[in-house]
Amino acid sequence: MAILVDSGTKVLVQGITGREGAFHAGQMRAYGTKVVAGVTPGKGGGEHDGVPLFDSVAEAVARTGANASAIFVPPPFAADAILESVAAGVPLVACITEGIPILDMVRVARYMKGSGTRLIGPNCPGITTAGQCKIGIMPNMLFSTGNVGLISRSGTLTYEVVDALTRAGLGQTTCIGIGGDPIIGTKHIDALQLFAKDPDTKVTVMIGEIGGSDEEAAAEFLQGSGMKVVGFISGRNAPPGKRMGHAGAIISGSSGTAAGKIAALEKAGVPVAGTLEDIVPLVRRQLAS
Amino acid sequence: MAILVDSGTKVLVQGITGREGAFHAGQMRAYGTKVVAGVTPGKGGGEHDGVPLFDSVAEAVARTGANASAIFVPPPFAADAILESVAAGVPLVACITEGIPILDMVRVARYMKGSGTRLIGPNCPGITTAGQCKIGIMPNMLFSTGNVGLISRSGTLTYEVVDALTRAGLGQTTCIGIGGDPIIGTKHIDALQLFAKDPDTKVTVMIGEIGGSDEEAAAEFLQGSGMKVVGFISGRNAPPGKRMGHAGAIISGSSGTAAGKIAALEKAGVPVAGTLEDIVPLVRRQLAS
Amino acid sequence: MPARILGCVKLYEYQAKEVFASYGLPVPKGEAASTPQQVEEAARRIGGRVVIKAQVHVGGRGKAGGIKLADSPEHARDVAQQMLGSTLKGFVVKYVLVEQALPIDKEYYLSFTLDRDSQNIIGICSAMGGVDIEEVAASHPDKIVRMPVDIAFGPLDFQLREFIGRAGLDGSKSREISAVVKKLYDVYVSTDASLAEINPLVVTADGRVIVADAKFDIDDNALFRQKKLEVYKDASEEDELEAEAHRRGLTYVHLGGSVGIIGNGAGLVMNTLDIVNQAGGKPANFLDIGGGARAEVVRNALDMVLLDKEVKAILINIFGGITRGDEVARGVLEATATLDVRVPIVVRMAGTEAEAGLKLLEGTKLLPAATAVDGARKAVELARSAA
Amino acid sequence: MPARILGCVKLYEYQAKEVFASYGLPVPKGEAASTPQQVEEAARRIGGRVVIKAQVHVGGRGKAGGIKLADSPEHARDVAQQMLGSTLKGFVVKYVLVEQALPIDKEYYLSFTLDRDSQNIIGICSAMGGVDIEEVAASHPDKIVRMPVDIAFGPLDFQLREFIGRAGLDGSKSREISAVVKKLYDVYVSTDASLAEINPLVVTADGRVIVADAKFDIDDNALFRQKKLEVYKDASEEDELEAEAHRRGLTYVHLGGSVGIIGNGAGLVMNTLDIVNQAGGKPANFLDIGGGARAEVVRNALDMVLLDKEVKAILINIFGGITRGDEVARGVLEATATLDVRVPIVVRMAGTEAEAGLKLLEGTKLLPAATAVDGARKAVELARSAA
Repeated sequence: MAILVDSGTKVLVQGITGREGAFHAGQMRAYGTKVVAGVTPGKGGGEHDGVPLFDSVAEAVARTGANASAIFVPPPFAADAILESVAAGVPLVACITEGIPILDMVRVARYMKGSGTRLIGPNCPGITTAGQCKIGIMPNMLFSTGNVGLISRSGTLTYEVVDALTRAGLGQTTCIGIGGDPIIGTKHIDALQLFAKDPDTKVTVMIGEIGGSDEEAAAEFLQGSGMKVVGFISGRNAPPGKRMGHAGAIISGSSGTAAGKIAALEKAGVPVAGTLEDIVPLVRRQLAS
Repeated sequence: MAILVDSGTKVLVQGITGREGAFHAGQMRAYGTKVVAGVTPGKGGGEHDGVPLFDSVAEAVARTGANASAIFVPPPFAADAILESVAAGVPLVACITEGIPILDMVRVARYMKGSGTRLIGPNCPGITTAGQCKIGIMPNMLFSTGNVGLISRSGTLTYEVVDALTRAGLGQTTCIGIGGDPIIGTKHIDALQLFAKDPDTKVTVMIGEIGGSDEEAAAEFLQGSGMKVVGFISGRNAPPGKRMGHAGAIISGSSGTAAGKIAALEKAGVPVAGTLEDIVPLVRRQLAS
Repeated sequence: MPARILGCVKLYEYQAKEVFASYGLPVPKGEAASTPQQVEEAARRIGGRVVIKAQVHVGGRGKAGGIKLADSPEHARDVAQQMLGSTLKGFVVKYVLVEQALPIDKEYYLSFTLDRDSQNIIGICSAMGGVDIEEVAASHPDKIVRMPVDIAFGPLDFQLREFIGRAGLDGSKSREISAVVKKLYDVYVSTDASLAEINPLVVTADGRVIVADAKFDIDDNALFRQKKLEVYKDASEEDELEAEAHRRGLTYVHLGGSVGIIGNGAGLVMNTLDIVNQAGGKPANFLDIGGGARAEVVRNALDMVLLDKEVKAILINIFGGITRGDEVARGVLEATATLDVRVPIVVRMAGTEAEAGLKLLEGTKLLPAATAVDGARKAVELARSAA
Repeated sequence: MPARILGCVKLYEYQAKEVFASYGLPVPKGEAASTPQQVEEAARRIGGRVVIKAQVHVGGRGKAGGIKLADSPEHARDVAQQMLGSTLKGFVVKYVLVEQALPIDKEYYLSFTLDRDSQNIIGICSAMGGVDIEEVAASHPDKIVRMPVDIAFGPLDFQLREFIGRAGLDGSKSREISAVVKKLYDVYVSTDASLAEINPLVVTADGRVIVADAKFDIDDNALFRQKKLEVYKDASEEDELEAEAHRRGLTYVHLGGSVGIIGNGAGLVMNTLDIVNQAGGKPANFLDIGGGARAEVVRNALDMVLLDKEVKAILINIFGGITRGDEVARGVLEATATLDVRVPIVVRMAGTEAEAGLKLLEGTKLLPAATAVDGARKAVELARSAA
């Protein structure tokens, strides 16, 4: 089962002819993902490594039946790329691009209201259903199939955790990197709600980070939900008011601290790992419970 | 039964302290309408002819349970008045104001998408359910209760027809003046759909006019619907490309002509009156059929 | 096709280009002129080959001789001598626009207007520019490309790419054309336009993208917030009676018949035209005194209709909603008392305070009518017997 | 409360007011100055009583002695003499703003910022202005009024009325205040701000509405389209190392400890800080080389960390996604070959091409670590023994 993507997902890549897009389209195909189209305005009619190119998302969808998009276009054009996929009715869009202006994303969020598209990211590593479909930039060799779901704001921490899970013999259903920006399409709570309905996912690991209140909202949802979740929050030692690498990781005033998020999760009955190394034992314990 | 408004409708009047607002609020009350609140920013806390005044629609709704609004504010402020009622969740808004800039109404229409508010007008005489509730400016003495519904783009023609119906002993359920502007909240087809569901309305008179294609859309809906409708189109002798008194009455190019509209209605099986005087006999014939 | 909403403020080409240029749209070097002398001087300042364009509100000026080339300032003067004051499709040419002649490579059509059905703004473009777009729509409907614009977001970049791509415009100029489309949209929204049209948008032989002709109508309901554009209001009327009515703030359309018509509400007045036609008469005008009209408005309206020397009888048709019969009657009486009323006036009145109004008219020269149809018959009869 | 997003381009008060004034916001007559002489001249040009305000990025300047009145140009010079070059809450005062002193009647708070939860822009105002808004929020939460703005429509008139009304601002000035709110929103949206704040917005004794103090942060991801604001970028850094990192295009935060940290991805680097802390060490910095970082970026990063003389050991922690281990390794090797590396470097590498990367590092002075925790322990131990 897993969630959102599987072996039937047909992916189009916006920006497939760029450096990152080209490299990761190749990696995605190497993972077994069905990459059915590339979109680069002005290059329609051609092909890239055997993948047909189109001038617009609408055309790519009409011709190939693509039902998911991976966006690798540079920040000034990334919001427009998302809107194009939304307008074309693509049901799932993962925007990998980092550095999109915040107001562009405010507009995107507004535009998407009432649309049928789910956005993952931006500024995220994408989404992978182990053994079936990878959209984005997660390293191919990390995954193994199993029954652990994963949600993470941070890209590299996702890799760390998946790697640790796989080494411990704990395979995964779907891993979602939701992205570190202040405005993202899918928040922790949205991803948790999807995993809650997936019979194959027995335990979900949720990796949060300082800034915002999404982890607190997720904790509220988990309270009494019966879901088995393991939490982790990074940034305990980040100084207040400093931006740490991406726009999401900010502690501002008294809200959004690691301590507050950990407390909220623990209050909801979610065990929170003290270090990344503690995640695997906690997952084992939850599976056994 | 009737549609949209009845004796339980509680009306707030935006712009009640203006000349037109004050006069017609009085007329509405004289008809028996429950006018529960007036809204004039800066005059909250006071009252007008015994009606309590509020600074905002939200406050008026919270305090009085008003569930309909009549708007009499001048054109530069009328769009904002509509938006205020929409934001406050008022289910029915009739905007009487004439002369609202078209782009203001394009914004209003966009803002209302997905809202729970039905707008009637602008640039319309409002809506009356005979014997129960009048919102707007239709003359009180015209109406009598019965089973004829009426939809009209033109204010004064509405009065003509209601007057003729009443004199002929044909009472009415609800009469809606949908307004003459290019952008209106409720089109012919919307009103027809409401009358289609009203068991008390046996025949509906639909008064259209040159310009746009709303009558054609209505004809398409009526085709095979089984509804009993009598049509009338004014403006057969209007010269092409001339604006006749309000922004709606324009013939542009080959579309929107009286001849085209009459043909569309007749094709859908709707008898179309040649003159206003022909309407009453056609209504009688439909009632008898 | 783009609904050209008449009755709005219509700008002449040179005025439209003034406004377009102020929004950063690329227009040719040019000047408006009203005398051959001015034309010669303008041509000298502009330099090189110029084009002289008659400034009238009609399409197809080129075929009708309203657009001419001139190789020198002297030649321009000669051309202007013939053009100024001449009549073009029924309109007197009072102004010409003198412009740098363009080495045209491609001609496109581009406009923004209101789409009533979708209640949205719509962009329209075509690779077949420089000709009547209605004809293109009829003969090559596939060559007309539409772009619905969400006013909450404006035209989006991917839409612009698709718009220009589907229309088959020059791909090597897509960035420049895209900028023109965005700016034209900005003009449309910022000025409360009802039509903003470029036809043709030209790609020159040396690769420039230029607005060669422009049509531009403003929503007059929005003039209260478009103070800069109000100056164009007066000049936009062609018909002298209509210009006068506009100055008086009346919604008046001159129709040329002999039965003057005054009513309240567009639908009712239009219906009155229909009835007068059915009774065998020819309406002289459309005049809507609107909702809530007071005595002075009625007086003003009657005075206006009487300015039309073709009018042989007048039909006043009032059904009162906001408009009250007694107010109307008072206005008619004031007007007849102070004006030189040389034609019979038939009055039909119903609705709010209609009886009070009719009572006020008793014992005067005004002729009452029981119904609108009755009134129309009377007025037509009177006009006919006076002719 | 308004999320003050640091790491963005922060403008000084005088710069913020320059920008605000260009959008039509009412600011007092004033000039920035960096010498007592300039201050005296500015005070003379401004005339009357002036206020001298230290330009530093800290709150509570008034209490700390950073805002002083002067009755004459000479007095202003004396005040500036003391203020310029002094240290205010740890920051050296390099500039002051000399402004016309205002006869203050009322002080309000007003700002626009991002509301992450609603993914919308939010306006915040309070009748309790001129003090720290966080304190007001804590002590009088009912005095803080919020207005969510739909970016598709901007603040609507009825919202503005309610916003100002609920906050209890001066009703007789609601039109002027409303105009200020609209313009502040325009600034916010047009400049890609992350915070646009007026505190206080002053109503003067003579009834004027004026922006007395301003705070203004720009989203640096949007600087590519805010060319006019880019000039403010350099001046916005207080820490010299951070300024240098910014010039190098690195995401670097100076933390003051002895273990230099380089990693890829904000989450991973933050986690590295946590681990180093848990191992008993003090991180010298946060440095994220980001996704897809190439060799020269790594070299640049290492060079940057070495500029910090407090650094006694460096921990490089890489988990490869877009970033490839071999690229990172190549960067580290290049850096160590050309730079004067005076401290031990611990490298932990996993993910894409990690093995290739580790292979490249074999036989060098670089110290490999099996896990991040292991690497942190090693680096902390090395830093401690070097101290």
